[in-house]
Amino acid sequence: MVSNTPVEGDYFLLELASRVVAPLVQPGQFVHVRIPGRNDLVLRRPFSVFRAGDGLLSILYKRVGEGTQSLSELPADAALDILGPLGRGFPPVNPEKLPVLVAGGYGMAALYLVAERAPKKGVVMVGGATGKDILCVADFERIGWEVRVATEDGSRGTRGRVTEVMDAYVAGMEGAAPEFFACGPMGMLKAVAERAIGGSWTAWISLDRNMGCGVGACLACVQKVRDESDGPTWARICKEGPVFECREVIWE
Amino acid sequence: MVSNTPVEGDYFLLELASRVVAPLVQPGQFVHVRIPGRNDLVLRRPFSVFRAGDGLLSILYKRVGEGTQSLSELPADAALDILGPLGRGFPPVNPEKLPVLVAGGYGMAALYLVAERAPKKGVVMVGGATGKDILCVADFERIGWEVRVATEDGSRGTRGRVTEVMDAYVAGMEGAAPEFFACGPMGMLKAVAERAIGGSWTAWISLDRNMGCGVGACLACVQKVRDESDGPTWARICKEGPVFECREVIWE
Amino acid sequence: MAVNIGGIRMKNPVMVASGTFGYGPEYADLVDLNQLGALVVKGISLKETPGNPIPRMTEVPGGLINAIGLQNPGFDGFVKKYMPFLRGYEVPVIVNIWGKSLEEYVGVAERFNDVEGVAGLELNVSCPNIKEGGMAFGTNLDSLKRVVSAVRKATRLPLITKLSPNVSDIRGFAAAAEACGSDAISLINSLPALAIDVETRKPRIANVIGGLTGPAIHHVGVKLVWDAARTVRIPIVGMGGIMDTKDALEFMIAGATAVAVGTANFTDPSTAPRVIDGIAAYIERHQLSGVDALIGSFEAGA
Amino acid sequence: MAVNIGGIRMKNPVMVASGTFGYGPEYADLVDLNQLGALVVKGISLKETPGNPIPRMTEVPGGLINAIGLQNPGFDGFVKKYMPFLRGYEVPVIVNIWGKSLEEYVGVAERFNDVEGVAGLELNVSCPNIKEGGMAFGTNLDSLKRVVSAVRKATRLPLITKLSPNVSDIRGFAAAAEACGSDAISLINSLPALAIDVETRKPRIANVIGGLTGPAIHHVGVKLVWDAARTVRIPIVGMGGIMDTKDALEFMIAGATAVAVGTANFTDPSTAPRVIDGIAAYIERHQLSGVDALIGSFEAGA
Ligand SMILES: Cc1cc2nc3c(=O)[nH]c(=O)nc-3n(C[C@H](O)[C@H](O)[C@H](O)COP(=O)(O)OP(=O)(O)OC[C@H]3O[C@@H](n4cnc5c(N)ncnc54)[C@H](O)[C@@H]3O)c2cc1C
Ligand SMILES: Cc1cc2nc3c(=O)[nH]c(=O)nc-3n(C[C@H](O)[C@H](O)[C@H](O)COP(=O)(O)OP(=O)(O)OC[C@H]3O[C@@H](n4cnc5c(N)ncnc54)[C@H](O)[C@@H]3O)c2cc1C
Ligand SMILES: Cc1cc2nc3c(=O)[nH]c(=O)nc-3n(C[C@H](O)[C@H](O)[C@H](O)COP(=O)(O)O)c2cc1C
Ligand SMILES: Cc1cc2nc3c(=O)[nH]c(=O)nc-3n(C[C@H](O)[C@H](O)[C@H](O)COP(=O)(O)O)c2cc1C
Ligand code: FES
Ligand code: FES
Repeated sequence: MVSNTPVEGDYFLLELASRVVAPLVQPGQFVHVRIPGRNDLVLRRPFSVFRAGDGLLSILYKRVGEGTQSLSELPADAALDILGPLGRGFPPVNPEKLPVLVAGGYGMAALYLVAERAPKKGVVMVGGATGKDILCVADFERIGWEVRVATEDGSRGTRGRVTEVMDAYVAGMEGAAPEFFACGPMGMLKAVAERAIGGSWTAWISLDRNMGCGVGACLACVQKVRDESDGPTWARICKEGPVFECREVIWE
Repeated sequence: MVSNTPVEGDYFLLELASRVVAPLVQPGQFVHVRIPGRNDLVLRRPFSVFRAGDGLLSILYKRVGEGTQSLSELPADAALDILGPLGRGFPPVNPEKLPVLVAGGYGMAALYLVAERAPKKGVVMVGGATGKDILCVADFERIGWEVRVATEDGSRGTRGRVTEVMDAYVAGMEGAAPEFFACGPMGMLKAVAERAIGGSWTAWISLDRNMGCGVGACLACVQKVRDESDGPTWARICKEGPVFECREVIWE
Repeated sequence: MAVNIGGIRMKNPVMVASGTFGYGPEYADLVDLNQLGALVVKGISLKETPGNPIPRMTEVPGGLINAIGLQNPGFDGFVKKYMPFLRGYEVPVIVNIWGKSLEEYVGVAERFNDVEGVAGLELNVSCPNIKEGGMAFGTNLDSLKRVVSAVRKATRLPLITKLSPNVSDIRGFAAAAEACGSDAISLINSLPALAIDVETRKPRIANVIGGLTGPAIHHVGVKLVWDAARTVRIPIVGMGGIMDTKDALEFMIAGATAVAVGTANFTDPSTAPRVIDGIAAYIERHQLSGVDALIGSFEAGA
Repeated sequence: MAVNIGGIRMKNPVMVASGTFGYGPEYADLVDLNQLGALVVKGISLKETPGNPIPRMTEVPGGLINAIGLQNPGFDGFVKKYMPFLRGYEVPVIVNIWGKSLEEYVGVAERFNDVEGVAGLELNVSCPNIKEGGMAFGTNLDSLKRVVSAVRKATRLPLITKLSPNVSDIRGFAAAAEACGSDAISLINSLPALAIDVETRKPRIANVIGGLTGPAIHHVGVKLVWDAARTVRIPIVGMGGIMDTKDALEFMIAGATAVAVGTANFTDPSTAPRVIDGIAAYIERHQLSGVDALIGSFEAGA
């Protein structure tokens, strides 16, 4: 580990020196992290890769429970046991469309590499309960992306939901069709999916699910999706996901 | 906690600010310590009080397993949850006899308060496998006690067992009869007991036993002792002990 | 917060479990006994019992294994040594009793009829039935029925039958305990377990086999309480690995009217008082009308 | 280090447990499959099975509770999708099989007779016996005898019967498995458990009840293996909460000829290789003549 520092509210940035894993990472992939010193926790924790490059890999995590609490207390020089990069991430951004990124909470972390590696610049919509949940806006702006913020309490950006901001943006769009890349709470993803399907646009969404193995072996993390013949089947979020095109998913 | 520092080899000194517990401590009593951050360890760990006074309490502990390992990694400003002082410690030193303290390993820690509070000075015999197991000699010397050291590899003091040093000392004793205060491995305690019984001397020994509750409730820590009518009965080491006169104990 | 366990009135639903709280005096300096819903003492037999050789306890991941061997001063010793002390408190005292034969069970139960200050009996059926070849009373349905019926006849006190978790289907045992006259049931007792010192290849406790308790068994206990709650109408005391309020609430939501804190007393003697406060805070936070609204409130779904 | 489990030759005594290692490919990038003593695949039934709704797994102190619901691609799907891959390795492949009726058990067992590259079958009897009211095959002695006898007749492969821990006395079940023709037994499967989300008062997994595995059940497993080892002469595969070499050694000292690493694969995929090395190092350090000197070397005392 190289650093482990508070960012904002309950969010922390963890940077790792990782010559092996870092170069392999595709946007939207995750690493499965063992919580050091917690032998009582038999499961690893999945985190999206925030940034990767130069032998460095970072994750942006929120302190929400036992594991992330212990993680946040680790000294910067602790060793971290990670598996990864895992899963199927976002596909390359289609240069013929306008990339529209939609994020809630740590979803911003999962989307940063999409923006960084995109062949063209686009726009990022980010939502949260309060201003404290709005992360890494500056990172996106630094690489020339436009960021639009929505908070439910209005403490930053527009008051309301990120999907409202998105609706307004899409309504006013001219030229290229949008291609959505979304990561955040299930309700938000569903809302994005509805709009994409309604507008006949493509939407790549990254799902969040409790994970066991992280490598496709335990079948804990499944999601009902459509198979080739449109029938329902299970996909493993850790293996066939976490990213799906929104039409693949069967919402319940 | 005030400090938590390596002393020698695998030994650590832990100092606690404890205005409540410290003044109550009798020599030979122990505190029952919960290992912070280790929710998986349901049992506390017993440690003799090394020094107590001025609102400070310290223990000298050896890193031997999971609990003491975690303890040794704690920052000095961590909070420690202790129960104590517990058990029946050493009785006051009989001023008409010569106090002879016999220690192995962390036994030195359990005996320091005996020396500090004794009405007269005496001698301390301490044994260990190597010089690294010989602790706090300077502390005893500072309060004017004579210290005789034995190590099995001869790296410090006499080569051999502490009971041999003790035998030599007692053989050469003149004047007052010895009164023994001993803490260390079972074999050593037994050897001290044999000599005390043979010589018709008093020997107070502190027993070591895995403990559950530490307060007399679980009956895990029992030791076979003689009851009033000389029959066998169980005593709880945490409550009726850890210190017994060697004749009380039924050795098996 | 008051609950009634088969005639035992408790001002809150939290007791301390048998064998983990001694006979009362041991923790009296650390816990205000009158704060507890009830105090269950270490198992008492007709005659004094020396218990097992040492070592008797060993820590394992998420719990401990013990084989104390039911050491106790016997009926006479207990009444003489501890009842005067316990009568000085208002906390309901529940006496956990056991025997190695039906006669011993009945004998000890009867003798408590004349003891002032005992609120109820808890029948520990996890002991080997010496007469019937050593299988525990609590894992054989016929033995269980016999012992519960006999003790029911012998005692005027509220009777809680404490079930063993070591059965394939707890429902038959819970139903039998109810049918034979128990006023309540309590569960779970410890799970049979073995720990070996791999360096010496010897057992880590002298009795070889011991009982596993603590967080490791918590969710096994919640499962069995839920099974039992769907089977009987008498109140249930849930226990097994309660370390905090959340664990106690799980038992109550699953259907327990009261809970008992066991191993956690060793970890932190203030667990029971903390859980009492925690349950009260939960009821308030969730705007429930009281503990009754909590008990059995599990929404298991279709 | 080589052992023989009822005809399955393993170059070392460490396998990976069914359901915790997928079908092989999932961990092939992280673990050299040929290093393993054997690989047991996730339970296979005659027909494809969708398994349970989500959530299917939840972490608890010292372990996890899962109710995957035996999702699997069925015999055909498995053979087509995974056998070609598995045949590329030397590691003995043991197929864990199950059914909801005797006919289903027999059906799937028979079909594996013609499949190349299968070293043996492991019979999972912890599934509810739909025909006989849902009680698991493995907790009813008569059901167990019937299913083992029938599968024994149906298969030419070495047969390992995997016992449920959820019985009062494992010895009868172990003896029955042996008497009905099992070449080996394995134990333990998971313990039935329930976890409730106290904020929502809903179950933490959709199936409500799940199976507890991991360190929490380790010493229950060691106890049952010891009981079984004193009862049967066929080899035993011990499992339950093996996280490191020490845990595996406990099973072998208690009488297991081989061990299986389960939940620990999730914690650290290198557990099995580490345990293999650790057992070898232990044998050397203790100057034992080999694994045989370790198996059943428990000195339980008088
Ligand atoms: C593909 C993927 C990518 C993720 N990326 C990030 C990220 O970049 N930053 C971030 O802060 N969080 C991310 N999460 C969520 C993160 O995994 C959880 O917040 C974390 O596991 C919580 O662990 P805990 O021990 O603190 O919480 P606890 O609630 O104590 O955990 C208990 C159990 O539930 C699981 N769990 C709890 N919450 C979640 C959740 N939201 N998703 C999945 N499992 C959960 C834990 O892994 C653990 O097994 C991601 C999840 C997935 C599936
Ligand atoms: C009255 C008394 C006073 C003690 N005073 C001291 C002291 O001043 N300094 C010191 O270094 N040690 C002392 N000990 C020993 C100390 O308690 C153990 O070294 C410590 O509990 C080991 O914990 P662990 O988790 O590191 O070891 P582990 O081996 O991982 O512990 C596993 C379990 O065994 C118990 N255990 C292991 N070794 C011992 C032991 N020797 N005695 C009792 N229980 C043990 C632990 O408490 C725990 O329950 C004393 C013991 C007793 C009974
Ligand atoms: C040291 C110890 C002694 C026990 N003694 C008894 C006993 O005498 N009678 C009894 O019915 N249960 C006894 N139990 C079982 C507890 O009452 C309780 O059922 C069990 O510990 C599960 O709860 P826990 O996991 O919270 O400890 C004992 C448990 C422990 C740990
Ligand atoms: C996610 C998961 C899935 C499992 N699936 C199966 C299965 O399909 N068939 C089976 O016999 N056992 C299954 N088991 C049980 C394991 O094979 C093993 O018996 C149990 O997990 C105990 O070992 P452990 O504590 O090391 O995990 C499964 C266990 C887990 C955790
Ligand atoms: S987490 Fe195990 S299959 Fe996805
Ligand atoms: S440790 Fe519980 S009685 Fe001594």
